[in-house]
Amino acid sequence: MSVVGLLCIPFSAAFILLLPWPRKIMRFIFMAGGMLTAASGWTLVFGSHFQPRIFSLGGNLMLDSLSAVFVLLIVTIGVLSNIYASGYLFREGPAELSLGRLRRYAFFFHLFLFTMLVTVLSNNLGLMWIAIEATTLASAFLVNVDDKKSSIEAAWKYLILCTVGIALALFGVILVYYSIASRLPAGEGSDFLQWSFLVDKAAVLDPQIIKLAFIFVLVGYGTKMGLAPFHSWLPDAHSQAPGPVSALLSGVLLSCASVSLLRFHILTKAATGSAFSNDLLILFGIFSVAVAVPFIWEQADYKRVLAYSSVEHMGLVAVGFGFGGLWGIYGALLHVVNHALTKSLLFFCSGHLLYQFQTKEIKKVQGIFRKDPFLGSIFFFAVLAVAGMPPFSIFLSEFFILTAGFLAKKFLVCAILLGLLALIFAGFLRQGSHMTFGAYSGGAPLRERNVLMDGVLAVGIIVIFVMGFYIPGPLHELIRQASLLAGGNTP
Amino acid sequence: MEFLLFGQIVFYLAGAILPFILKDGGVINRWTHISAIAGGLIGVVYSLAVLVTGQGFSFAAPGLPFVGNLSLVVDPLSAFFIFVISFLSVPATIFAIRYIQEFQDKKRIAFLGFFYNLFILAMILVVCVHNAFYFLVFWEIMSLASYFLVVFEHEKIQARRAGIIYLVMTHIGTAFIAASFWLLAGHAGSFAFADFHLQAATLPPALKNAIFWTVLIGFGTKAGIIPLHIWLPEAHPQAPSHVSALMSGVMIKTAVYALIRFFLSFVGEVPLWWGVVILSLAIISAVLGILYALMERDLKRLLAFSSIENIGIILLGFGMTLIFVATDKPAYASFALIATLFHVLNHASFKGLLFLGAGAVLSKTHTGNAEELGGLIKRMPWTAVCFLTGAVAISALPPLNGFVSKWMIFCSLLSAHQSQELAVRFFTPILAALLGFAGALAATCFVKAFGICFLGEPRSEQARHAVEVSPSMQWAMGLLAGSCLGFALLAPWIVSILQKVSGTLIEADTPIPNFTFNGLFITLADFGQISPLVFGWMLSGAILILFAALAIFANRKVMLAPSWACGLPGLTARMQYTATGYSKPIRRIFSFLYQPTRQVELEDEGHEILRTAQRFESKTTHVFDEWIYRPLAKCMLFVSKKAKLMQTGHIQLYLSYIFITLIVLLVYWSRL
Amino acid sequence: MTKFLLLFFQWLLLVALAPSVSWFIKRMKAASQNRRGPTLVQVYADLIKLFPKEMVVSQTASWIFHVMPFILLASTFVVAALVPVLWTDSFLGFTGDIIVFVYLLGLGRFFLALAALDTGTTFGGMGSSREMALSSLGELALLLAFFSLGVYAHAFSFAGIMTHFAAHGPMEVLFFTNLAFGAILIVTLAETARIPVDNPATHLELTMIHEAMILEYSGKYLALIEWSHQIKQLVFLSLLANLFLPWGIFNVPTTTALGWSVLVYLVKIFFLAFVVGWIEIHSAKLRLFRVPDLFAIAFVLAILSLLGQLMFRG
Amino acid sequence: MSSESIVHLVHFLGMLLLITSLGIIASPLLSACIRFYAMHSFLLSLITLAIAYNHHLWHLGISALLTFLLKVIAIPQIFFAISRKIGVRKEVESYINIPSSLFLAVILIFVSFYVTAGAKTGSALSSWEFLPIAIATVFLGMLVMTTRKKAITQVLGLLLMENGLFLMGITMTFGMPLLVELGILFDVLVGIIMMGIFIFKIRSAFEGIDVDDMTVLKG
Repeated sequence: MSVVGLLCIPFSAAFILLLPWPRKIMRFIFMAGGMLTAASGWTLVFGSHFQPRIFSLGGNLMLDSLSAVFVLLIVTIGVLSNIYASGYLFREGPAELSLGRLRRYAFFFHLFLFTMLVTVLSNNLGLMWIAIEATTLASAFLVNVDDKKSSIEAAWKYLILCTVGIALALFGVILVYYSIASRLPAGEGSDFLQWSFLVDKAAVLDPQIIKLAFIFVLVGYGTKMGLAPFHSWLPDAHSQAPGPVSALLSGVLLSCASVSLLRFHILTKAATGSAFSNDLLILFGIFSVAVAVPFIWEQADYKRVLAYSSVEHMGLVAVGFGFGGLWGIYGALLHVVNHALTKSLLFFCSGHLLYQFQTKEIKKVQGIFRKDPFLGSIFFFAVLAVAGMPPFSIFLSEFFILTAGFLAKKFLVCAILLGLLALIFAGFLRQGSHMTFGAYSGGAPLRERNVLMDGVLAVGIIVIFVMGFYIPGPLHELIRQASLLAGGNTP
Repeated sequence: MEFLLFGQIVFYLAGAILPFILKDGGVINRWTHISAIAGGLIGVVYSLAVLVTGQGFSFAAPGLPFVGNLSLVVDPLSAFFIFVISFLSVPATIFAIRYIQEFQDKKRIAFLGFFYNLFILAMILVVCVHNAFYFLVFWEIMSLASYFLVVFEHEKIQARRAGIIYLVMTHIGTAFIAASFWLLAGHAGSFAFADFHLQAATLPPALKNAIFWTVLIGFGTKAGIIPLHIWLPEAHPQAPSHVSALMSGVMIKTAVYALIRFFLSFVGEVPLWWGVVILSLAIISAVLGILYALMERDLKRLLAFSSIENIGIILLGFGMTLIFVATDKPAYASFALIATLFHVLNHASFKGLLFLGAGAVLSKTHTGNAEELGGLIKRMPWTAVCFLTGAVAISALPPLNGFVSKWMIFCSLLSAHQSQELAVRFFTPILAALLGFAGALAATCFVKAFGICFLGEPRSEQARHAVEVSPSMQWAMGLLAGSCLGFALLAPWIVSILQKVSGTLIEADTPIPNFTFNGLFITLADFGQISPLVFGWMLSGAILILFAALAIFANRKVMLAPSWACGLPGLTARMQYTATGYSKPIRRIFSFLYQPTRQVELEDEGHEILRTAQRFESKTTHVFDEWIYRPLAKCMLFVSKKAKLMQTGHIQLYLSYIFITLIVLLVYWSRL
Repeated sequence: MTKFLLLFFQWLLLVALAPSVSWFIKRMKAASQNRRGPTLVQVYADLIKLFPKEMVVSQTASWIFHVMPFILLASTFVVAALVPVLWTDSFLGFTGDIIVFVYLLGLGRFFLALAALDTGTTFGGMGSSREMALSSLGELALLLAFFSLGVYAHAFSFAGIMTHFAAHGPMEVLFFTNLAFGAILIVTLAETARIPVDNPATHLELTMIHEAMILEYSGKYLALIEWSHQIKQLVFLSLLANLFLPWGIFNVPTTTALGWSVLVYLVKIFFLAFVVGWIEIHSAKLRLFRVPDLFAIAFVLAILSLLGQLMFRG
Repeated sequence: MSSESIVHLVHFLGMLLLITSLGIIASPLLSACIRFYAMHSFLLSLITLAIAYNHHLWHLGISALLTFLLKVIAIPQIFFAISRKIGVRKEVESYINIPSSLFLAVILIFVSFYVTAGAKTGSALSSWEFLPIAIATVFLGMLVMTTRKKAITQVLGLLLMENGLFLMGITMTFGMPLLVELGILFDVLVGIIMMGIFIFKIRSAFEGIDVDDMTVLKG
């Protein structure tokens, strides 16, 4: 399986889905596309024997261990979301979506997967930028599936804010290009924007300019990644999108932005040899975690709670990158994976909740456990997991990140972080306990079960539980190599 | 002996999984608990073996990358705590079978069985795991499992609220614990306890002090020392009674275990002031804990507050251990440690007993409110005997076990009178006197608890129709009541075993000459000795002689008559003293602490004399709740409300955030 | 064997002498009120006459009501066996330490207070509640006073403290101990239910503390309770006498010394009984909620005595 | 022309660019705004052309041509079409009035010159002079976005920012690789089309394109 081959599958699936298929067949193609993508992604990653780098398209696409982790993440969450959506959006009945909307949804879903894969696989910074912008464009329509007022509002904000942010990131890309182009003869021009090339030549780059570039990229990709104070679009978009899309947005898209930021961080570190980018990442990371606290405490909409928790977790990832070292990078990458799994699980749960309770208001959802013990227990465990409770996987990666902080002797930062995490835990528990427990007071009757949707939930909770105790060997090896790549070999 | 440990783990796991395999509620109930009993019995066996032989064992499984092996080590200290946990879990589980039969709803029993087994298993693993990461994991599983047991009756708002407070507090505590592990690991270079111990001597003082505070706050939260106790009186009463017994009896002791492990094994030399800090917190917990317990009308809340008091007593012993370690008096240190451990064991037995007793009352009357109880001694005689035994033991009255360990703690406190430090010499007798004061208040508290609930006339219909609980529940309580007596009579032997535990933690070069535990007596050189057995004999001998003498010489005629009511007829149950009334003198005396408020409402029909109704309301204030936690929570909510103004929905505002941040960063860059 | 006999004798003396101290105080009070008062025989007769009487027991009462007098008296007996009377050792001298003393008293009180609740009357609860609250405060002061003596003497048993004081001259010791004496005296008044804390002669239930608790008792049980109360009173007086005025106590094994010791002991006891009686005559009962103030004074005295000796002895 | 005079020309055009940006902020009418934007883009393509001519970088010529076609002709026409179709009011509605907008704009221009003043590392192949102008253009674009009420003017602000980026890419690095450049332009085009679609959606859902109405999602 080649890199280009992998990219072809979702791309062609997207366009095949544009043809006027009947509902059943469209659903089949939709699922088949997702599964095929996943299968080929897995083959690609695990079949590559962890060769350091595989280039294609003239070096513009690259599969190294870092991108492999994210390919894995995209296709895995992608297929889960795909299966869930097959049950969720393609359901039939009085409230079913019209065929046109479904087609639009299916098309953009696969396109979205495609753009994300390009983002993480691109070695060319320009291409990466284009792909990230394309993810925004592709997902804006996914956010607005039903053309409701609030969905349009969310999609508009998402579109505008992310486009502005990404425009600023382009500024950074240009500055990087400038810094290399002004130092090296133009002959090698085609390689100038290639990350692998830039990292090799990091010594000749002008540190001052690279720092400026990093600032722009931090603001730009930080917006896409949902770091505070650039996160404002995130709760709107994530809360308005349908559950499976929110899962992808929150679990994967943010992670893709984070890997782009990480690549710039590696470059900046190599070029400047200073802790400039580390400090900025820690600063914005901490701020993101802090900003999430009040919004999780005082929130009326459960999907927004989850969205703010994504802000928090992306902050933690940034802090992990900032702490550096093997523990820090490993922890942050593991955190990306764990967060993606847990958060997507929660968004799937939110799909269930919306389906069962017909409301997004926390106040109106009570006694899930009474009404539906299966959903209730999975939801509550997932809430605990996302708030950092062992034995679930997020605890493990948070543990690694904070270990890195203590090893880096950043005691104050760690203390603040611990305090904020405890507050977030309190907020989550407050909301989660209210929703899960208590007597179930009437309302809509239990709707019929959907095997696909329930299956995804069960798989999700088992995976995050197992990963709290056990990191599969290949995954560990992959992340370890990725973190070594990201400068984790230096303590 | 590894296989016994595995056996125990397997039984608990089986007990946790069975509820999901079996079909019928009754069957689930039986087997899940039988499994837990089997696990408990195995635990008792191997932990006793380790304690008696002094030979521990260990086991290591490969663990997660970077964090090190999952190593389980059963050394004497762990074995002691495993013993306490397993020992209490057996009667608690026996009690549970019939106790929860009323919840025949299959889902609920499965829920309970799953988390109950998980809870005990987590406690066992917490006290024997020797890797910081896994310690945290098991610690949190323990908290989580007990959280679910607390919210077992989640339809009640109080249960949910208690659960939130509990889990949040314990999570904050865990954050501190984790911080202390990180500090240690940063120094030792690994998360293995063995490495912590090896590197202990080279720990820099500043780091050591940081570790001290984080450890103290972290585990102090779990132990429930004041002012970190607020979760305890909320959470313990909400859980089913046999779970409350375990939570109060052993779960909060895991924090004591960790404190011992940390301060005697991970940090090397101990500064004197650590001991002083612990003693101060301990005495505050002991006295305030019991003062709050006195104000409670709810039986289980009262018991929960009394647990705070007992943690204070345990920590007094441990504080003295640290002081003696710091002043290099290993013999006294190990005496104090033995006293501490002994009280841990004793508290487990009598607090477990009392919670089971409260559970028995609750299961038959469906209320724990003392104001609605009364007269149960005639309706539930065996429960009454057991509860009374527990009450006597917890009030530290001779000849039961509470007295023996408390005597030892008194001795530890007083034997500091030859210390070089003036402050230590001055304050330890005062602490000892305050400990005695706490004991006297505990006696008052349990006179009230037993007297109001079990004696006199029933105050409600439920209490009037109460009947004795089923035999298995009686057995469970009887077992613990027997242990209250047994531990006292066997005290010298138990203490000699505990000496082995302390021997592994406090290195005394010579065998300790200052005290001996042989035969009948526990002796401390400067102090003299006690023998609970002799006391038991003396007291029961005197009683028997008196009884015989009266039987022979005195008039045996008895005339039954109504109680004296100042000559007025018709004494009713409502005229009895109430629990609130009973604690009134204390409430008046310590009004500065309770800030009591009272409200009297009179209703009349125009004339003052023609009163139709009179309502009286009296409330006391929990100063820590009112002055610290409530304002904190309110402040947090207020800040959250204000902070949400960040996100008004105006896209221009959001854009300007990006914009302003960018400008600030650019200015920062240009200043670099 | 002789030692055992001697110890038993001093225990017996304590137990037997107890009612006569009550008589002495009663007599003093009567004298102050221009009455004749009972004779010495009368107090013993009062106790004995209760035994053959038929008992009236409340219908509400449970077995607690029946076992309490035995436990109370038995624990008082053991307490009495802890206290040195004529000699620096006591019958249960091997356990001769103050903590056991306090806790054994606590055991008796625990059951006394329970029995008071057992009959389901208002007065029982009232007395029980007051007794437990006040004695808790008393225990604080008492223990601290004991401990301050113990710290001074470097020993925490009655025998040890006495031996230590007896080896020193009066003036040397009194300077430090008079404060503790004050503290223990106040506690003694409270524990023995005397004015200004409690009025043993009251007939008004609302003001009762000790009497309210035993309101339902009659016959032989009442006798046991009364007796144990008297023993307790004498135990406290003996402690005051022997701890603070240990001089003249029997320490050489001769008959003369023993006789001398008995005499000195009687003098000390009746002197202290006189002090108690004098206080009773010259003061009024305090309001219930002023009693804690009294204990506060006792507590402060005990602390001062602890502080004083630490300051002066360095 | 000599290369020297072309450099001077480029500098002059840069100045004009800044003035045109200020024009967008100063104009009270939407149509004037769009025209100023077209003029801005036109200047940009002129600068590109001049640099392409001066350095003989022919792929820049393509860029210039594309810029001209896309930004001077296509996008303004799209804007005019949209504003006609949705019948938007002529006046630009703003949170702050025009004088204060201009005042803020001047401050922002100062800031952009100030922050870049310290870091001059000129080289033969590129010119730093345009960095402050590019940043200023980005800033002014953001100013438009944050102070104007209509969705359509926000898109205009975004485009102004885009022009700033483009200016920087052209003047500092003499253009990125062609593939990247084309990709970026394509993205911009798709973005504008999508925003146009959304403007229509907003209009049908909210009966107007005032973004002030879109504040349902908050907190």
